[in-house]
Amino acid sequence: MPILEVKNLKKSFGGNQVFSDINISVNENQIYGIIGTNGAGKTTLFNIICGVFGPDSGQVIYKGQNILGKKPWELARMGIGRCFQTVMPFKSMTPYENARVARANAGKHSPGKELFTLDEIMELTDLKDKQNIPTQDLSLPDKKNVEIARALACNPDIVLFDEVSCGLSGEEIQARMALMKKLAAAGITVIVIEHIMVFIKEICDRVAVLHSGIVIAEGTPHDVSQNKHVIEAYLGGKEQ
Amino acid sequence: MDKKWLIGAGLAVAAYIIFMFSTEGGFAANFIAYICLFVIAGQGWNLLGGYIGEISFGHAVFFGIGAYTVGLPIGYGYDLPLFMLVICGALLAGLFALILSYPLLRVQGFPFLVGTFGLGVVMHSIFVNNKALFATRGIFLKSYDKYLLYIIIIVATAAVILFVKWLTEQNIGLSFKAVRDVPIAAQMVGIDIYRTKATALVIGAILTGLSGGLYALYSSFVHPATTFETSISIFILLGPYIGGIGTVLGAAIGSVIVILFQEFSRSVVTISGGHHLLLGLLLVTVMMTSREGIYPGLRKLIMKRLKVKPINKN
Amino acid sequence: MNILEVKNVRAGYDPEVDVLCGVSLEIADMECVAMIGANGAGKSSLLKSISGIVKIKSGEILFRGERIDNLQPHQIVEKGIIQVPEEGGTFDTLTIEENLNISCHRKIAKEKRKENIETVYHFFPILKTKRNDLAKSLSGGQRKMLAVGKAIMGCPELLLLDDISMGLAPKVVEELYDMLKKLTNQLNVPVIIVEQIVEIALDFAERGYVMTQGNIALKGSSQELLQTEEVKKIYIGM
Amino acid sequence: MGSTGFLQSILGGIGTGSIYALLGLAFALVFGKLRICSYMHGDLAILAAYLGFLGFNSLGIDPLMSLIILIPAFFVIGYFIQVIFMKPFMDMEIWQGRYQAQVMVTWGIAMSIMAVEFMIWSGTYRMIAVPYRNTVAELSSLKMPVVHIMSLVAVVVVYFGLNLILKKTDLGISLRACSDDRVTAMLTGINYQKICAMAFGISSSIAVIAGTFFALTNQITPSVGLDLTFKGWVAVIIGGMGSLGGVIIAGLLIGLVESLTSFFWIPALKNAVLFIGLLILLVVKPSGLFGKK
Amino acid sequence: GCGQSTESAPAPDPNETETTENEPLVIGSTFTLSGPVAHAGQMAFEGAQLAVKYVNEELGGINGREVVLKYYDDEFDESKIPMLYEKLITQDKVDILLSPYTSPFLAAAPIVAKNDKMMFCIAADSYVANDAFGQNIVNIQMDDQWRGGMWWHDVADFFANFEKWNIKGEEKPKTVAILNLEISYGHEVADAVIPFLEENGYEIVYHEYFEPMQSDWTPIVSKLKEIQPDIVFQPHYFEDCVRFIEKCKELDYSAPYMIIEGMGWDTLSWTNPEMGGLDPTVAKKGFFSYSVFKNKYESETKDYLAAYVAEKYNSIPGNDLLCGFMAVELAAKAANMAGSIEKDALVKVLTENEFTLAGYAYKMNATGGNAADFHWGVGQYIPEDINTADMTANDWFCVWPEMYKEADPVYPFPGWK
Ligand SMILES: Nc1ncnc2c1ncn2[C@@H]1O[C@H](COP(=O)(O)OP(=O)(O)OP(=O)(O)O)[C@@H](O)[C@H]1O
Ligand SMILES: Nc1ncnc2c1ncn2[C@@H]1O[C@H](COP(=O)(O)OP(=O)(O)OP(=O)(O)O)[C@@H](O)[C@H]1O
Ligand SMILES: [Mg+2]
Ligand SMILES: [Mg+2]
Repeated sequence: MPILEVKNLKKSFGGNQVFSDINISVNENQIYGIIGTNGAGKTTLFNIICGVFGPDSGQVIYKGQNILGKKPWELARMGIGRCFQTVMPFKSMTPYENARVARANAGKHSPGKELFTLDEIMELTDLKDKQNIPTQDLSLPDKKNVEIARALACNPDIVLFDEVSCGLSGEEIQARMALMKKLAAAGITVIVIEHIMVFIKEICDRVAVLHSGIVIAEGTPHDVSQNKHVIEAYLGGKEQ
Repeated sequence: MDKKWLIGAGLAVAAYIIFMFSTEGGFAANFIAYICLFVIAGQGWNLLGGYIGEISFGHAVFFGIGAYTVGLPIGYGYDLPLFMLVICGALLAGLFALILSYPLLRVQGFPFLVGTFGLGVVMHSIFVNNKALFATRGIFLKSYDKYLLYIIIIVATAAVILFVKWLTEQNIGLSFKAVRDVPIAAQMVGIDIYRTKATALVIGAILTGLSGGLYALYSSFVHPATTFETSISIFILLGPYIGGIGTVLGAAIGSVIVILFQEFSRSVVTISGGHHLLLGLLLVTVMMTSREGIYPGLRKLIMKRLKVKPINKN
Repeated sequence: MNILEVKNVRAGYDPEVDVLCGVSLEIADMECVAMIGANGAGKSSLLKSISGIVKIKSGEILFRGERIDNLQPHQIVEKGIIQVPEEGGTFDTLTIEENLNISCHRKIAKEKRKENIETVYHFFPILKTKRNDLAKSLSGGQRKMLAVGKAIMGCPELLLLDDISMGLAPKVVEELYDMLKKLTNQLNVPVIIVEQIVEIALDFAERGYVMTQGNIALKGSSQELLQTEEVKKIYIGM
Repeated sequence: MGSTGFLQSILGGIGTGSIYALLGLAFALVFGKLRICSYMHGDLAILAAYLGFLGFNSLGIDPLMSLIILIPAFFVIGYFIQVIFMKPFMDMEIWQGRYQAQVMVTWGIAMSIMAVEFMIWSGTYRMIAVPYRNTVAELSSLKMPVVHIMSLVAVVVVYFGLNLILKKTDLGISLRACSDDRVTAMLTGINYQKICAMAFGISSSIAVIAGTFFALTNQITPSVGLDLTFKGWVAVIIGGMGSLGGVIIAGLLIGLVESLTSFFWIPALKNAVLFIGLLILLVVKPSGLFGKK
Repeated sequence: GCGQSTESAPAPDPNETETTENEPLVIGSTFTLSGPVAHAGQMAFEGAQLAVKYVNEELGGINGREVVLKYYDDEFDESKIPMLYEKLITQDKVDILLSPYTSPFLAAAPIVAKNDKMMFCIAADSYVANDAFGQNIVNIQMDDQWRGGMWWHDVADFFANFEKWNIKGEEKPKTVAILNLEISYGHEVADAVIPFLEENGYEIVYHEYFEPMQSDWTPIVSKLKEIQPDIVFQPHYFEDCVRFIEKCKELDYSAPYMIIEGMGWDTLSWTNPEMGGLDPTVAKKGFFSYSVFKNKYESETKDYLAAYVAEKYNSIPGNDLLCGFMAVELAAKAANMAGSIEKDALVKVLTENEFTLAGYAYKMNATGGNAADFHWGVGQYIPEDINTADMTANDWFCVWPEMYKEADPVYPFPGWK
């Protein structure tokens, strides 16, 4: 059963048509990957799902309910967690406080069960020993961890990760993949945007490829990476 | 952390009281009470200005409402328990803030500043023009045992500082900071920005109203010009600004410094306008040397002395 | 002789956090160098610190043997280092012609303005037809063209191109790079190119650097890099 | 109520409004275009007015003549104020408290200017008693002081002048470029700080014009600077930031609101009416009458 | 220049009962030296300074102690008043308080002094302090039952007894417009004048309050042009009066009787453009009041006032100056007579004796209110067309209370006959 469906989404900024017709459906407990070149509109898609801005037309259906027009904070309370591509932790607070404020707001209201306590989240995101350092003093990967921790603290049913693994080295990527799988196992639906194909191939149940305003391919990572259009538009043809 | 705060505040209160009784003539006491009132109001302002990041130029409105709630019944001859009136005044100020939050919080930044300034002008006009509100005449209250009042004011100040400190460490306080730091991310963790801002405004208004009510008792006189005046708004906000907005202690220290500085410079420079010049220069200097204010600036300086290493990215 | 040398540069947006942690590189005259690396690796930040937008905390940046790291951005432009930034790069409320004209800040650029504008219009004819329209009305690809055009108007002696393929359709990217190739051949300027699409970048450039988290992880000629396991695995994803 | 008085009030309102419009233009240039918050243009205006007063009383120079010296002089003053005091805050983001910092610094300067004026001229009202001060132009029964007509002309001249600068000169194009995108502007080779300083200088010069006309129709005292600042700001906010024409209309509107409130209703409430109007506008259209978005 | 005590040794006062201390006696006050009505504050301040000089040199100080003036600038910011007075009392330890001259502050100031039973000299017109405190503080006030303003009494009296003064056989005016000042003074004026005029058959057709510094009088003058009142009252501070008159001239408006109070406070300033005044051609266009009586030059304070004024402004002192002067003078004379500054002794002396202040008789009345008889109204009557009229002494007439009729008034403008 799809927990999130995006139907016939259209969106343009000024004269820049980002989406001409996007359809995506994500099932519960899936890890769903979204790929596409820079500027394909992946982040924009997340922004629309989260209610940061509305589409020009189309529908976003979450748990059977059209959520367009809802305020971002309402959606967060309905169980949509989100990480930003450009990290935006609350700089003046510590990681623990970042998570706490999320728990106190979205976490309290969200229908999802409290899967992790804040301490567990700190463990999961490797922030245990840094949890009392102000976030602005942390390194970039740690800031990304703070983002993840904050999203998890919302007690989400579905989490949107926007390139949370970029800039990580091999081992760290492994750890991140393990984390994603753990979340999926715990019953959280995960949507990831990544440029690292290994990552996508390894963890995703399904992948959608955005290109020039439409979904040019959708399916298992394997199928998608064989798709001619995808190779042409995104992966690049030379290697094949 | 909390304990340290309690002890510190307790010590400060004790020091105040000792200081107060040790100086003859009571000027110091009076002065301290006056400073304390601005500290309270400054804390109220700081909730919005420092934690949410919206400068208000109209907090005198809440100050005035607090004072008038104490003054008006007395002006009309009702003999109500005063401290109840003070509390009511604070709550009324909060209610007023709640109503006002609707138009005001729709804008941010400079328009907000001008809007709140305008609000102050409107309230001042209304009170100064309305005979039913004892316009221009003012209301005289009975005078109360001054020493009792001083102690109450000082205790209230300590309580307010502790309360604000406590509040900002609660979830709601964290939400304030979240809204200030990254509004968009704050929404993503389920924070209703409008409500959070309104909460800060209302709690801040309550504190400022409390300060106004106490001021009415302390000066036993309520007059539009001593309550709704823009200069009151300005002195309320200057404290946190100079001390360090968004920090409880900084705001308190700032209020003390501003009032002290003002009176000090008034005594030192007799030439008319001289103390304005000093205040202006102080403001420019503080802003140019440490943007965040005296207290965070100092703290940073000390921190730098202690450990110099910047944290590496890796 | 190296036209640009970056020696052990540390830089960052926050006093406490470094985004570049001791980066060193050098570009010889007439050379085309690619920078690749994941999002947030610091490629753009490096270019920004070369252009003086981000002040460096330690290290040196030398241009033709002269230190430029203490200069203002506009002074650096005057020296001939011109960047096409990853976002923006054009002024929405100016017309295309104004956009181009405003970019002539060097003396030589002012002198060669007529000539340059012809070059730009030659390579990007669409700009000529729209020259009195506001840049707002351009599509993403056209904007990039305009941004590149603006850089040409400045008579660069070193061209920094930051992610110019970002947000462009592959076809447009191809065209743009074709054009660029011709352009650089014609203009004879050294280029540093930052690119997400690794194949294109390494195809375009003779040499490349791979950045990870503020450090240069790998360097070598394009061919070498393309063979490297790590590049293949992480950046090309196959 | 007869229509003459009403029309006369409208004329009066437009006359005073023209000064707010001038200040509004000064703010629109720096705030609307470059997001520099200034709290001191009103005080700069009054300072200029005092200098005009000084010139008139001690040297007999007509204040309109002294504009020839004051405009460039204040351009330089504004330029250096920006370079010395505002520059450190220019690369702050808005959420980092850029506005707050700018407000506080300019306010500190404004306070100092005011204090110095107090020291030199005391708080006593001063008036520039030029011969044409009370000369009026008449149209049937309606009268308008020539100074008001001149200030209206000044509004138009400044408006077209600004437009000319913005549209046609390199400076103006660079300024628009800076207002579009700071970083790109720097990368294009535009000296951002210099452009900001120039803009600040120009807006200070506009403040000079506003101040001189204010002094020609009113008496001056140091403390009115703050009022003027706020009126200018209200004009910018009502007009919608950055829209020069909108600011002018808003400035005139403020004058009209004041005038008509006095005429039809309680004069003491004119400020209250104005700001209530502003609050309503904020609810209905937070971006101002002519603001986009 | 003024206010500085010179060499002359203080003569021991015969009434003195207490031991002479050498410490100076401090009079504390605030003055509005900056802000919108700084003009009035400045004049009162100079008056007080002058009086201190006079008291030190001629009266030998107060009870043999040299008098010193300690003052702060209140910046026309009422919110500062309580703190400043508190400071004067507790930190500067002043012995006598002098009220601020600008009435908005009057209400706030004595509040602080009320518990301290100090001598509090009110230089302006407040009745408020009496209402609230009676004799709790020794309230030396210059005014009595006419709460608002000293000469409003005379102005209103003039219109009440119009027939009596109407030597030219003019038609009696009927309608009155009052442009009042939005400070306590203005309200006091309204409270007193409006019922009085109505009792005497006048109709108030326009009455509004204005904050000091009304930015533009055009709509008001336009309105007056439509209403066409016979009398226009404008009890305002000098600055606004000037602007009002200016606007009247611009819009070519003049009521048959224009009573502009601020003009009367001090002639020199309103003809002196440098002080914000109007140039005489504009100023002539008004009916204004004036309040100085010639015989002040015969008084003991003559040298001080006249010399000062001649030196400073080459003209005649206005009420603002006199108020500041007289308050200090009264305090000194009463204290010297009582031999102390204690409340009871002072009240006794004040209620039992008559004083001469700046040449005018003064007696405190029994109710605790205080009365001064020094105020005068001078009316100037404007002929129909001011610009073409041949301005001679005959075109102007002055109105004096009966008992002073024999005295020659001083004309507002030095050049006038
Ligand atoms: N707020 C906005 N206003 C105008 N244009 C926007 C806005 N946000 C995004 N865009 C444009 O929409 C397009 C899609 O942007 P988006 O950020 O969604 O890309 P993306 O797929 O996330 O790319 P990346 O891989 O670089 O993160 C880009 O061309 C971008 O310039
Ligand atoms: N203006 C800024 N303020 C603070 N941090 C910034 C700023 N710009 C970039 N950063 C941070 O600096 C780091 C390096 O960013 P940079 O833009 O140089 O990466 P990049 O390699 O160009 O990435 P991309 O491929 O996305 O363009 C990132 O962590 C980013 O978050
Ligand atoms: Mg993205
Ligand atoms: Mg980049």
